[in-house]
Amino acid sequence: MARKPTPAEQAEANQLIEIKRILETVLLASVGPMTLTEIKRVFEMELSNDFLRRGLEALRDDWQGRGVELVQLAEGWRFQTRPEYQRYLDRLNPEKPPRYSRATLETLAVIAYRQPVTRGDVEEIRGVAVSTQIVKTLEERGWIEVVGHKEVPGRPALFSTTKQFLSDLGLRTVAELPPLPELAKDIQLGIPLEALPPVE
Amino acid sequence: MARKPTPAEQAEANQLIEIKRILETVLLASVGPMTLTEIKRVFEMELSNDFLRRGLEALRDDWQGRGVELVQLAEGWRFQTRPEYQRYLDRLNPEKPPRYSRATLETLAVIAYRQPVTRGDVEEIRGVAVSTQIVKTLEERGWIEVVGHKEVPGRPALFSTTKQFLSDLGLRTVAELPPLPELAKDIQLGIPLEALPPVE
Amino acid sequence: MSEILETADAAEEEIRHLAKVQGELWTDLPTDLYIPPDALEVILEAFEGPLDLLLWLIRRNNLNVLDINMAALTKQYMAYVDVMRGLQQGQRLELAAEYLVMAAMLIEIKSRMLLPRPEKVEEGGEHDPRAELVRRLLEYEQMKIAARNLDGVPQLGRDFQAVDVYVSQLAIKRLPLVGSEDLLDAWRAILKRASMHKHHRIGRQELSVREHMSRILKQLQSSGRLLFTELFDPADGRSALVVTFLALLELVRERLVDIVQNEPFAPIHAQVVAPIDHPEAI
Repeated sequence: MARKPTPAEQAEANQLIEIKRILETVLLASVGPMTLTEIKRVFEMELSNDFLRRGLEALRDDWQGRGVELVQLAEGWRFQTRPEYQRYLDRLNPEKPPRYSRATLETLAVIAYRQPVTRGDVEEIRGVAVSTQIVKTLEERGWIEVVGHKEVPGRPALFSTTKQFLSDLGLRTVAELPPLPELAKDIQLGIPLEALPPVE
Repeated sequence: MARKPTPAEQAEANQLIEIKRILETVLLASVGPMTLTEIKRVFEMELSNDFLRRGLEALRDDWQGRGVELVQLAEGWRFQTRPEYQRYLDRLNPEKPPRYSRATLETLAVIAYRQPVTRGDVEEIRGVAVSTQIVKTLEERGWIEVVGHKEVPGRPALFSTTKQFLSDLGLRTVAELPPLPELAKDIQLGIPLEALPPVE
Repeated sequence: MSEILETADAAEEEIRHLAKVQGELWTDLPTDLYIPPDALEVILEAFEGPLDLLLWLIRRNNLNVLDINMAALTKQYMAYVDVMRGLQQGQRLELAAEYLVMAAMLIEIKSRMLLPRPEKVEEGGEHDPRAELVRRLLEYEQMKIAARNLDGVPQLGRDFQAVDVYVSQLAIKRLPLVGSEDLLDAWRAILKRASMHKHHRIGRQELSVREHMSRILKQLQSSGRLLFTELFDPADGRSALVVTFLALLELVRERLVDIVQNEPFAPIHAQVVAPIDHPEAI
């Protein structure tokens, strides 16, 4: 920096340092992710969203290269450990959360990528019935929820994924999910593919 | 440092940095305090208690001057927020402040508006007995005090409100209490106010 | 395509694993939709349904689904359904039914392929009977891979943790807050209960009187006896002097303070009423 900061710039820089310190403390102590609105409530004075976001981004930069990172999720901002450090945590607490069955994961994938969908839609794609237990498991985890009903006979429930699902995967929006793999161009049916009409 | 560190010293310094990073991550993620034995279990390699303690102390120093501190307790090491930052956290989870019972508030009101009064006066005005606990609560709060005794059988204590009561309520004098539009003065005295000399 | 082959490898791995779990029950991989009865359970657990199995067969074995002996397969499936009905395995029965539907679909496709094609097709009319099956297989495969990718995304509690810093609480006891409005409310409540009594308007002036009564009592309490004039401070101003005087009168009237003058023109004193001096006060 060649130019000396003006007193006003110096004051703002000092204020940013103090605000970062408060942000860090509150976010480290918070149990869940914090929205901007919640974070705002922490401060005595009224802070602009812009200033607050700058503070959060500066804080995120400060934590670069450590075992814990500040991330922005669907539900807000949260400090979380980096996956690279999980092995240390695992040694401490060897009990792993149970892995989901393929049936549960496939059901979740259909709901995540095709939402909102009915259970019937999921069954149509997977070619098998979806057990009530699977739906219950995902609902209890807080990953899927009923967002409405389809106006067809029986008015089946429409499921979507929740914000918590995204946060639990470290994501902000559904668009950040791994991209859906491209549909394979063909399938070996033992018959020359050219005979088949284009598949949409 | 005037002297260039030897390669061995350099290696140890680097190791300390990485160990601090792991310690920080594990301690920030830990729900409760961690004993030295637990902390040791986190590492692949065998670390001496001495080296580990040096790492913890260095980490504690790194966190000086922030809103969160690393402390050593009887149960082990843990990160915790500094009390100075509690007000920010309190604003986040505004706990409903405790409230006095109606009986306590009414007793206080009678003492404030009719001071100096005896407990008997309060009881007469409120129409119910005043428990010793209520009087004790208000005395311990420093809001009422005995200013004399009434020369009737039993010489009951005369209570008035204190200066602290006024300052806690943000008042300068008792006269700044909200004026009572309708006050059953005669409940206490049984004498109409007109008997008193005219008030300027 | 490598992803797809990986999926097939994973399925194979799964079957081997399951077969091991089941002991020496069954170690051969299926080569068509025909499931040996003793492998039924393994197949049902290894595959997520007939689409999954068919997909695996096609990807793994380059199977021509139309070469499957449909008649034998159907017969076999019907036998499973019978067995499962006998075992009261509702869940499995349902799953077996899905395989049956798949077999039926394949039979339908095969039969339609065998029929001679009409010379001229109306637009949008007849199309390859396999198209729908292919579409479903591809869509299922896409979701199957998507599910695996989703599982690969780092997950809270499994691959990373939220931080949990202890919030230290100051050991100060939170005291109830009281505002002057609360006192007014309390008074109103008392008045409401005592509404049969005659009401009177009380202003700030009277509150001042009562406050001065407390002050004078406190003063006399510590000194015992004071010169009448000592109770007044001219610096307080005229209205304060009046209020002090009123407070003194009220104290006398309430028999809390005595005003004494030993002889005419002697100094007037105020003192706390003493029980010994005034036994008749009772």
